[in-house]
Amino acid sequence: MNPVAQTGLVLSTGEGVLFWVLAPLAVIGALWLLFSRRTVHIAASIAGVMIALAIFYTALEAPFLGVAQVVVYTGAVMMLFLFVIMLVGVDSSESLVETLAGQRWIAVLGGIGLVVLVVGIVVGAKLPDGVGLAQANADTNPVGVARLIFGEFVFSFELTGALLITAALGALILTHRQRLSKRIGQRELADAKLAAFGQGGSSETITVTPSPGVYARHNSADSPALDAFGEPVQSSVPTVLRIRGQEAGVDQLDADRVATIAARGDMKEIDG
Amino acid sequence: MNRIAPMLAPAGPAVDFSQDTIWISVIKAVAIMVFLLISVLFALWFERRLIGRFQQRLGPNVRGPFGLVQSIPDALKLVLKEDITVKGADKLIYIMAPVISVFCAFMVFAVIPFGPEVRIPFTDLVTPLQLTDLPVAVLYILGITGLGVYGIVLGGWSSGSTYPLLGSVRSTAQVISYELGMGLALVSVFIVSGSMSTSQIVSSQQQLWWSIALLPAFVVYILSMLGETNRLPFDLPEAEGELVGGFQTEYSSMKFAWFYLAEYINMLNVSAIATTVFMGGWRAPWPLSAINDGMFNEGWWPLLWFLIKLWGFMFFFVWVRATLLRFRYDQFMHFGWKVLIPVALAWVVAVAVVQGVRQFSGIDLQTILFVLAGLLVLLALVMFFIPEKGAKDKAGGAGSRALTGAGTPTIEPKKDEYFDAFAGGFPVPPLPGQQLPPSKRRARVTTPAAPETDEENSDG
Amino acid sequence: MSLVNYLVLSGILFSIGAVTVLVRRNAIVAFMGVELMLNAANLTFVTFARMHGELQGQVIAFFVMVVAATEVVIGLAIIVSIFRTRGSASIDDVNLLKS
Amino acid sequence: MDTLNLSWLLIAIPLASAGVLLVLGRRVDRWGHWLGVLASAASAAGAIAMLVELLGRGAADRSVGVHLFRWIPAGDLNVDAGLLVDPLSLTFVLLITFVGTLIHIYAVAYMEHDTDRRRFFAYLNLFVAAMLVLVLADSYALLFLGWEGVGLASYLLIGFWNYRSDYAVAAKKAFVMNRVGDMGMLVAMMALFATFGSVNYETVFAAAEGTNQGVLTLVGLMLLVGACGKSAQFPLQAWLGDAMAGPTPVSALIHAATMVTAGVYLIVRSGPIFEGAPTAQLVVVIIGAITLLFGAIIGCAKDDLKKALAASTMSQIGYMILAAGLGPIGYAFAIFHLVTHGFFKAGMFLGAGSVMHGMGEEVDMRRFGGLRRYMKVTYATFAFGWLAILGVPPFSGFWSKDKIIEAAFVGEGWRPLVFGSVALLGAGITAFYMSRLFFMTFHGEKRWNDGHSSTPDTAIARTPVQHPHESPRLMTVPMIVLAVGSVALGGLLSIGGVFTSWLEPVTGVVGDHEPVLPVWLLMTLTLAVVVVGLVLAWRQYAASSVPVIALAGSVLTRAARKDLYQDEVNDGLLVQPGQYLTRSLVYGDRQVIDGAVGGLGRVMVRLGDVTRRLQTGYVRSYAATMTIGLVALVAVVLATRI
Repeated sequence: MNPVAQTGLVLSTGEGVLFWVLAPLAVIGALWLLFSRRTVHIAASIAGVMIALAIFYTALEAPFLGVAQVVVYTGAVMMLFLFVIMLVGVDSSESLVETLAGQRWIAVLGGIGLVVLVVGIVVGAKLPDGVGLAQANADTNPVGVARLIFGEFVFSFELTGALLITAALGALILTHRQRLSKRIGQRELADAKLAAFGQGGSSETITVTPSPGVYARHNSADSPALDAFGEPVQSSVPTVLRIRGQEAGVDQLDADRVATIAARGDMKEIDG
Repeated sequence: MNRIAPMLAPAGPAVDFSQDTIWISVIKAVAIMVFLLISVLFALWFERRLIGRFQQRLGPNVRGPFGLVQSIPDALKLVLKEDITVKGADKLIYIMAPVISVFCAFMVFAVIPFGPEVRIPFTDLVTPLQLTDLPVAVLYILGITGLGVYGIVLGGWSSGSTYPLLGSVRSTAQVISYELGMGLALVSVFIVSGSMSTSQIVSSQQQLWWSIALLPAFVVYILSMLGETNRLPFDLPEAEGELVGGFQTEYSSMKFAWFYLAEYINMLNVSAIATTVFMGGWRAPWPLSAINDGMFNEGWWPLLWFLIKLWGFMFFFVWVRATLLRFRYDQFMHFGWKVLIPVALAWVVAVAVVQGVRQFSGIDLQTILFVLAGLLVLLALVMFFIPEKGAKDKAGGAGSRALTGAGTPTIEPKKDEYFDAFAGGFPVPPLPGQQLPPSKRRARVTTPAAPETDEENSDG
Repeated sequence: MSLVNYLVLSGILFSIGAVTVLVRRNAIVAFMGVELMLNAANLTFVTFARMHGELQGQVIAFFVMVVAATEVVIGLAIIVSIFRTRGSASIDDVNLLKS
Repeated sequence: MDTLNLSWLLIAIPLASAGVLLVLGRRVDRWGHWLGVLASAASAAGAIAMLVELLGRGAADRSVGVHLFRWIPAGDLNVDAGLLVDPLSLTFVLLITFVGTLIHIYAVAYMEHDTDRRRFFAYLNLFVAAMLVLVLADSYALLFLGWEGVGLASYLLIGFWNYRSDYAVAAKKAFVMNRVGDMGMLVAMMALFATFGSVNYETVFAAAEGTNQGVLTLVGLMLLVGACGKSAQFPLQAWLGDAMAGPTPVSALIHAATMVTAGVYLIVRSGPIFEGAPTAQLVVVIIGAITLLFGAIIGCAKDDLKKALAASTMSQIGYMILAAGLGPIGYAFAIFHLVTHGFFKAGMFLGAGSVMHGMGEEVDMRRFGGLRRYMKVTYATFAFGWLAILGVPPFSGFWSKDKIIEAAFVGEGWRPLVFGSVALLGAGITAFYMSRLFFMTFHGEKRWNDGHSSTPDTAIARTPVQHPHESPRLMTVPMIVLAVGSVALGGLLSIGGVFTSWLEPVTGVVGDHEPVLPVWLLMTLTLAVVVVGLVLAWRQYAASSVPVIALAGSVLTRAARKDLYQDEVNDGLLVQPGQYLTRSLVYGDRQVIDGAVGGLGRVMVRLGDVTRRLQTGYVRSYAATMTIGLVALVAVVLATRI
């Protein structure tokens, strides 16, 4: 036996099992990209693929990279994707009908060609026997990687730092929208309301708009709230219902309510 | 002797798992599961009892001694309720979301050390009180918490309803933001411990707990821990006044129970991490550790210290919940991004510089380290009190308010005269200055009549 | 079982990513295809790192990850701003280059 | 420390100042002009320090080379940037920096109301720097750099008010005509390099003796072409009159005192070459003589104050060139006249500027008259300059011009008689036109609208009301200083031949030469023609009234007013044939060359139209093309390897 073979890497059965379980799952998850119509499903499945890859990394004696993969890709990148999906319309499920003539066939051809070429090359290549990372990882994997990053690659590392900051700033600028008018905050709103009140507006303007439904009696959204004097507050019913004309009229109220309103009316007359 | 851990400590785990067979691992895993489930049940009771005390009432006290088993019927009730699947929901993800949450919550305890190596009773096997450890264990925890967010996002989205979606977006933003602060707080621990492995971090705190040496990082961690678990004062994703129930609005019964479970396990998780990383893990507190040549740091004793510290943090959670009010969302984000993260960053840089100087020049900088820590705490406090923007605006606003507020009617309080809420035919709340008559229910709390079930649904 | 399996898996994932870019019209999905391609490349790096017993491959994968993160940040920002101005996230709608 | 080694500072200071003024822009508007003055004054101070240093040395050590750096190392051509400080160049340096500084100061007030004053000073400083490079250079290549630099500065300054299109055209005209001269310079430099393998003065002059006379003649003539362009000598004289479009300080500094004399400097500096080429020397003298008369005749007819002065400048430089062409006997006098001329002509230009300042930018002498009562200082200083240029003893001009006339009479055969007579005649005409200018401006009755006196002449009444007034102190002081120079400089430098002996290291020692006529006779003759010219002018322009609208005049007058048809001649002889040639070339270019190229292009466009269809605008199509291409490429590579 030559010395290289002695140090050669023998993969354990456990790793084999892991691979044959996860690899098909990863491929299926990736295929979701091609066939699913809902973007959120795709994002979730790709997040799954990322986790599978993280597990592969760990199996490949790169635990640091595996965890970093989870933190970076699953925790940040895919989460960013989900955010953007929710920003640009979550419900848009996409039609899978191809609009460009011949595009699909070219894509399939190219894809098959790629697979055949890459797999053919990998299988056909004379690759050395695996060496394994036992020696390189002697001081644990993070330390080994850190030595390289802060040693040999320190300049590239600094550059990627600069790149990240540039990208963050770039994203800020790209998505920045110039505010055309001054922002109206809570305080401004309150001041405006009070000013309106001071100039003879109704007391409703300074308080929070009441929710629909009668306090402690009735909580359906289509019946207006009553103010402190028992008057119905029309603005408490959601705008949508009002536009649709689904507001509850007096005839739809229960007898109890009608009686209450009647009593209130009487009281008002007495007061008056 | 320098009390900071030596720089050249091995970066890998400090304990030996080589004797663990697959069966021992399985037993440990099952033990952790059981521990977590029981802890959650206990935590429910613990929280309600404590809140009761804080609010000058009794809390559950009927079922079992001190009402201890109250949580079991409550949990059963929750599970047996009708399981509604919303019509507009995306079924697969709707079901998957709580599963993801719970799954990720359970994963964290795998790397938490409960104690040192012990001999399993009735055998010769020696094994650490810890399921497993990695060179990157704490990073793994961060990754898992990152995954846990998916449960919230996907749950909110898949409900197909507006409030849950808003709640989930808020929650995601919140968790991601505070995860940054948390990660940065942990980085300074990595730097001084020279390792990311939990057992190694515990063993590096032999001399001094990091909560003392790295006080600013500890404070940052405690704050981001509250944000990370969506607990008061940072429970914005489920702010009832604004978002109904947040991302879990459309969940009910078993699926809701899973979210609920995940939330409490997450509390336990962050408490356990805080214990491990900052409070010396299973190590006995100082006067005890000195007794009899460290007797209390060996055998099964450490399990006790660990649990005491863990529940100390749980107590802190409840205390905060009972004491503080909810933040407004912009204040919360402002606090996270403009106070916590800068402070944490500055602290990391300071620690790195100190550590670098220590390693490359051999100067003992212990005193300087303390001075730095004090300065940073001061800075964090100062930043908290700096008004958000131009005090001038505020003064102007106050002036205009005084102008318009001149006409506000003041109501003279009438002594010995109670307000009749039902005077107008329907109940209205009292105006300022009016007094309600003493509640008739006041007497009921001492009589063991009806079980208190009116509260737990709003607890979530 | 050998390390070649990982390489084959990586090739398959890469091809799927590439085809996604060609087939899908939704810019976000196409972008995810690109991410998948990058990850497949990373898998190759890590596999070769193990094969040769050197950590350089892992370091390169680490850098690829960082660059991919920046790329995602900028790319998604562009998608969002395009969506704002054109109301669409379809890459076929961005065809002003057509003469 | 040897101050001569710091001579590069003389150039660097104004250059840096120009850079500061141009780069910092409006920010330095407030104090920029003073920076310009300071830079120029610093150079002047440096020049004086160098003068002291040189005077402290023996006559033989007064030529110092200062090596700066290797400038153009290109194959066999190695040009070092080096400075040559010797009496000749230092004379120029002193003239440039001293007169330059005075004119800077003058311009501070003169340009006060111009919003671009800062830019003006930047250009002035740039000019000073370039001019110093020109005179301090130790090789033709570096001289050429300065030569082009002053051309650029001149262009920028003539067109300083380029919002007026005729001014911009004047600037362009000056620039283009200078380029014609530069062609001569370039050819001369190429010939020098081909012959001597160097363009360094030292090498060239050392090797000039004993070189083929034909080559030297060619070089000399080409240098003369360059000199003609820069110094406005016949036949490249047309630009100088138009160059008066620039602000008056520019006319005084560049187009009277310094830049236009660069041609004289070039010929004197290249003395060894011309001495080896008598034919070229003869041509120089002829050119000088022609220009002398040419300028003088134009000067008699011009009504524009500045253009008349410009014609006078042309004529006076004709004197210098004539002197320079006479060989070693003339060199010193050429330079001497150059220096005195620098003073009195600059003084007169400044006086003209002062008159324009007081008269609301009016330049027509027929609308002046009687100004001596209103501008006493200007009148006095101008009078000294006038007397100096006339050559009235003991003013400066007498000492220098008289010597040139004497030198022109030296020699054998027909030459002394012809050139001497021309010089003598020129002196008479000079006296006439300068007196005409002087009397029209300062004497006689008012021919301008003072607003209250009712003038019978309606042509005057229609012009804007004038309030002539003396200029501010900042303007009059430089004029006074220059007037003092005009009065005394010639006499002072002539005592005991100080100036000629100072220049001897460069111009060589000249033995005694007797003119063909006795010296006393020449001097008397000269004074006589001067007096005749003066009296004629007095009668016509001071004693009798001057019409406001010029009379038609004789044929010669009309021709002189049109600059003796110089533009028309240029146009007919060069421009029209040139344009015809160019047009035919363009036609050939279009049809033959563009036809071939364009045809190729059209084919490509058609091809492009076809392939354009591939550009769908869809990113996915491009990506698909790339993918297919990549797959095909890799497949081909693999297939060929297996």
